[in-house]
Amino acid sequence: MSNEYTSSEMMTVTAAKALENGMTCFVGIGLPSEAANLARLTHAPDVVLIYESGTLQTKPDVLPLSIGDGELCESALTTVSVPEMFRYWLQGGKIDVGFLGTAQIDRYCNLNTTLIGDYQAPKVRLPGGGGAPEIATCAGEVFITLKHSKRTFVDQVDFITTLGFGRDGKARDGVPNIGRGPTRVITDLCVMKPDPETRELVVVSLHPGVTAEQVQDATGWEIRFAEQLDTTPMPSANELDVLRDLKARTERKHAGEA
Amino acid sequence: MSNEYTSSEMMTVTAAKALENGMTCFVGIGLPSEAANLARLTHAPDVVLIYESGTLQTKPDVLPLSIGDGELCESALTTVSVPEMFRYWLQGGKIDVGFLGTAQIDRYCNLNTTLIGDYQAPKVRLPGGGGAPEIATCAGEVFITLKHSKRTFVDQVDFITTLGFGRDGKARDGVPNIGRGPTRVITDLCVMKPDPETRELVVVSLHPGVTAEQVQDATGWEIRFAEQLDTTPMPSANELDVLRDLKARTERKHAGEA
Amino acid sequence: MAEFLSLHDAVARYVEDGATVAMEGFTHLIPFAAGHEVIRQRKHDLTLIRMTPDLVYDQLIGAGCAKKLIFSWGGNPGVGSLHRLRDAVEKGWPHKVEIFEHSHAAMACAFEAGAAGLPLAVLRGYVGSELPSVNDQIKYIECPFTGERLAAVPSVRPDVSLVHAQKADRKGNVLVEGIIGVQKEAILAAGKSIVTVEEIVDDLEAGPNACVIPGWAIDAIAVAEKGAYPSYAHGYYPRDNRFYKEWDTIARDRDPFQAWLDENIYNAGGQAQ
Amino acid sequence: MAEFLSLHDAVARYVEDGATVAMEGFTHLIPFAAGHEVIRQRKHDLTLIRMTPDLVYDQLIGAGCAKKLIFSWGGNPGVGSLHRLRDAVEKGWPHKVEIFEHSHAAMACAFEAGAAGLPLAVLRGYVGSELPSVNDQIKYIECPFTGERLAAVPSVRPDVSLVHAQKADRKGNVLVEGIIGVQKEAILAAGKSIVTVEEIVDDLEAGPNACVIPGWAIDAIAVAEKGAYPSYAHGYYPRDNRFYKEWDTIARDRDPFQAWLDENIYNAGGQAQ
Repeated sequence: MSNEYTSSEMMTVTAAKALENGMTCFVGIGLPSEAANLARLTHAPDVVLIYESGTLQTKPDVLPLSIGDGELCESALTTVSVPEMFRYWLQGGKIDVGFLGTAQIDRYCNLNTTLIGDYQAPKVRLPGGGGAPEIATCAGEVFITLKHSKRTFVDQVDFITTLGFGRDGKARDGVPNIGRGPTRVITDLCVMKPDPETRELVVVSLHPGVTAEQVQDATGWEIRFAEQLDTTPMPSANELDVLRDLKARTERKHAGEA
Repeated sequence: MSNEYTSSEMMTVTAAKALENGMTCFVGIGLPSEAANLARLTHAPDVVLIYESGTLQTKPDVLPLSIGDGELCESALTTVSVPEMFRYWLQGGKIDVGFLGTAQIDRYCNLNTTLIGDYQAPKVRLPGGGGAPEIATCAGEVFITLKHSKRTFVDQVDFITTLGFGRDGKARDGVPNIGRGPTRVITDLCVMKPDPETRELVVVSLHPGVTAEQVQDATGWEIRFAEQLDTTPMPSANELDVLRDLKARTERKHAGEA
Repeated sequence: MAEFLSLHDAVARYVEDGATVAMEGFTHLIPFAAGHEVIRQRKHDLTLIRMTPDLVYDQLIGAGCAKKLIFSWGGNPGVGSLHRLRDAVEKGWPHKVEIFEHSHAAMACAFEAGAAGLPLAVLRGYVGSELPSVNDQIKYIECPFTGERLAAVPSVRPDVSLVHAQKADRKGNVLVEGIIGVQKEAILAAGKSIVTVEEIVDDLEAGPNACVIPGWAIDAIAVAEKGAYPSYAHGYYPRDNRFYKEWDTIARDRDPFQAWLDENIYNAGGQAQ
Repeated sequence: MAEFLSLHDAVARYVEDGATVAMEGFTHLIPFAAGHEVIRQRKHDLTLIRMTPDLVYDQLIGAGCAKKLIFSWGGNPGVGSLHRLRDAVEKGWPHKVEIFEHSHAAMACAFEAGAAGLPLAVLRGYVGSELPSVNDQIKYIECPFTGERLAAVPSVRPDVSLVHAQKADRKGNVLVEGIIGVQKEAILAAGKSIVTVEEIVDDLEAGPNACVIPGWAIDAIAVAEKGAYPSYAHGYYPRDNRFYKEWDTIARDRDPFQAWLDENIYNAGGQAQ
C-alpha cells in the first residue's frame, strides 16, 4: 500500500468524503461523478446516485464518459424520462445534494459554464448550463469540486450560469422554495465553505503540504482563511486503492470500445 | 339469424357505425364502450380505443365494468399514467373522437352529469364530470349516446358539466385550440346532429318503426326535424350476433368473478 | 427511507386527525386495506383526495372520517351511485361533507404538479363547464407567449398518501405495474407516504423503465395481502365485479351499511375481508 | 398512421428547408443516421432543437444546415467542446448561428408541455441565473394561488422530430427502452415525426408500462441499422466512446472536418458509418 498520492486524488477522496451514506445525490459528470462513485465504493455504500439522464439509484462499475452511458441505465434501480427526472425528482425536492463541477467560480460561489467574454461576442464558448441552474436551487444543498487556479477562481464570473449566492451574496435571501445552495467547495488544494453571514467563500482546511500562500496564488481575489484552519485528512490506502482500481477499469473500458 | 332486435341494440349498432376504421377514440364507460367495442369487432377492426385509465389501443374480449378493468390493460398496446393520458394523449390532440354518455343533454348538446337540482342543495347528486369536460373540448369531435326520454333530453340542463355549444349555442366560437364538439347524438329512437349554423340539435334520421311524434314525446323541448329525414339502417344479422355474443361473454365474466 | 411496519402502526403513526389524505389507485390497486385501517382507527376530520372516490371513500365517508372531499368522479363504476357519498352530500349524514369538485384532467394535472413540487397545475381545461362557478379553486392564468387563457388549479400536496402496489423488495423499493394511475404522483407529492404491498420479494424483476418507486422516497411499507380487494392487483387477483354490484345494496341504506362496517371493519382483525 | 419509408424518402418528404427540427435522444439513441441524411440532402436554414447538441448537431452546424439552435448543454460529453458549434458561434463559420439557450430543466419541461399541447411550460427555474438576461424566451408567471413567481418558457412544438428507437412492429408501433430521454415528447410534440429503428419485429415483447409509441402517432418509420452510432442502442451495441474522443481531433479544424463530411456523408451511401 502506498502513502503517495496526487493532488487530483486528494481532491477526489476529499470530495467523496463530503457525501454521507444514504444521501440522495444528483451527480454532475466528470469530477463529481468520480467522487460520488468513490463514496459509494468506500464509506457510503447506500448513497443514492442520480444522473440527469433519468437513471435513478445507479451503481456503475466504471465511470461514465457521458451523463447517459449504458452502464448507468443497466445498473440503475429504474430509469425515468428526462422530464420526469427534472420535474418529480429534482424540482419535487427529492435530492439532498447536488454535486457540480464548473469552469469558473467566484467568491460568492456563482458558477459560470456558459462562456468567457461577452455573451454576444464570446471569446470562448463553453457548453452551457445543462442541469446545473436548477440543481443548484432545487437540491437541499450543493457541493462543488474543481481544480484550483486563477483561471477558475475569478473575482467576478463572466456570466452567472448557476446561482451560488449572487453578485452580492444575498440572492437566495427571501426566495421561497430554494435550497441552501453551496455548502462546500473542494479543490486540489483545500476545502472552502461560505461564511454563514456574508456567504463569501472561506478556506476551512488546507490539504496536507499545501500552504495558504499557494491557495492565494491560485485564487483571483483576496481569499479569506478561517481562524481555525484545519488540515484535510489524508486519503487512506483503501480509498486510494479503490479510486485507482475504478479509474483503471474505466480507462480499459473506454479505450476498448470501438 | 334473427331479424328482430331491441331498441337498445338498435342504438348500440347505430352508435358503433358512427366510428370509422382507424379513428382514435377516447371511450366513456357504459353505452359508449359497448358501441366502440362493437365497432372494433365488426366494421372497424383498427379503431383505436383509449380509456382514461391509461390503456392505449386496448382490445378487451369482454366489456369492462369499470374504466380500469384488468382486461383493458392486458389487451392494450401499452398503459400510461393517468396524467400522461390526459396531458399527452387527450390535451396533446391525439384523439379523433370522444365518445360520451350523459345523464342530461339539452338542445345545444350541453351535458350534465353533476346533479339534479341546485348545486348547493342537490336533489340528486350524480357522479360528476370525470374525463368528460376535457374530452369534449380536446377531442377532434364528440359522439354522444344515451336513451331518449324527457328525463334525459331537457330544455335546459341543471348544470353544464361538459360543454356542447353553451346555453346560446355560441360557446365554442372564437375559442382557440378547441375541438368541433358534438357532431352526432345517437339514441334508441333516432340520430341527431347539431345545425351547422345555430348548433341546435336536429333529428336527421329515425330508427325503423319510430315516429317523429315518439321522438317529440321523449324530448323536453320542441325538437327540430331535418327536411330530409332519413330512416336509420337496420342492424345486420352479423352486427346483432357479434353484439349479443359480446354481451353474453361479458355477463358470464362479471357474474363469475368472486 | 422506507420502514417496514404493520399496517396498524403505519396508519397510527402517519395519519393524523384533520390531515389531508390521498388514497390513490385508478380502479386498479385501490388501497382498501389501508382505508379500512383508517376507519378502524376512527380517524376523523380528514380532507380526502381521490380522483374516483369509489367504494373505499364511500366507506370512509359513511363511517364519518371525512370533513372534505376533493374528487372528479364519484360513482360506483358501471353500477351507479355511491350512496354513502350521496347521503352525506344530499342529507348531511353522518355529517355534512364539503366537496371540491374537479374534472379528471385537472385532478391528474394537480397530482402531477404536486409530484413536481409546483404550487399550481396549468391545463387547457374547464372550457364552457360550469364547474369553475362552484369551485373557487379553479382559476386562470394568461400565457405570456400567446395570450391564451388557461385553467389553473392548486397542486395536490397531501399530508399523507396511501397507495397499494404489487410488491416491494427488501430495501423497500416498490413496483407498481399495469394501470398505474396517479400512484407515483400521490407518493411523491405527499409529506408522508404509506405503501401496502401484496408481498415482499428478493428481486422486483422489473424492466428498465418500469414504474419503480425507490424506498428512500417512501416512509412506510406494510404487507397487506389482497390489500386492494375488491378492486384488483394485476398479476395477483381480479376485480370482484360482483362485490361492486353488491355494494349497491349494502350501501343504499344506513342500517345495512352500519352492519357491514361493524362486521367487516370494526369487529374484523386488521386485514380487509 | 406510420408509413414504412426509406430514410432518404422520409427525410425528403418531411424535413423542409427552414423547418424547426428536433432530433432527440439523451446521450442514448441519438439519431445519427437521420441527421446524416439531413446533411446529405443539404437541408438548410433549419432551426435545430436539442437538449444536448452532441456530435450530431456539431455535424449539422458545421455542414451549414442550421440557422438557429435551441439547446441547453453544448459540449462533447466527457471530452470537451463541440468545435463546429463554437466555430459557428464564435467566428460565424460556415455562417452565423443564432442561439437560444436554456437549462436542461426548462428544455425538458418545454418538451413535456409541447407533448401536452400547451403553449408554455411552467417551472421553478432560472432563479439567480443570468440566462434570462440573454434569452427573451424566458418569461415569468405569477401563481394565482400562492403569488409565487415561476419561470415560463414556450413549449417545444417542432415542425418535425426525428428520433431513433430499438424496434418497431409491423403495425409501426415503436419501443424505446433504457434511457428514454425526451423521445416520446419529441414525437408527440411535433407536427410530423420520423422514427428510425434498428429492426422491424413481429412482437415488441414489451412490459405493460413500457415506453411504446403507437404507430398512429408516428408519420414515418425507416430502418437504420446502427442508426444511433456512435451513440448507442441499449440491447444492440455500446456507445463508441473512442469515436467521441476522436471527434475532438476531427472537428477541431475546418479542413479535417470537411474531409470527414465528404468521406462519411456526402460520398457515403445512405447509412451512417
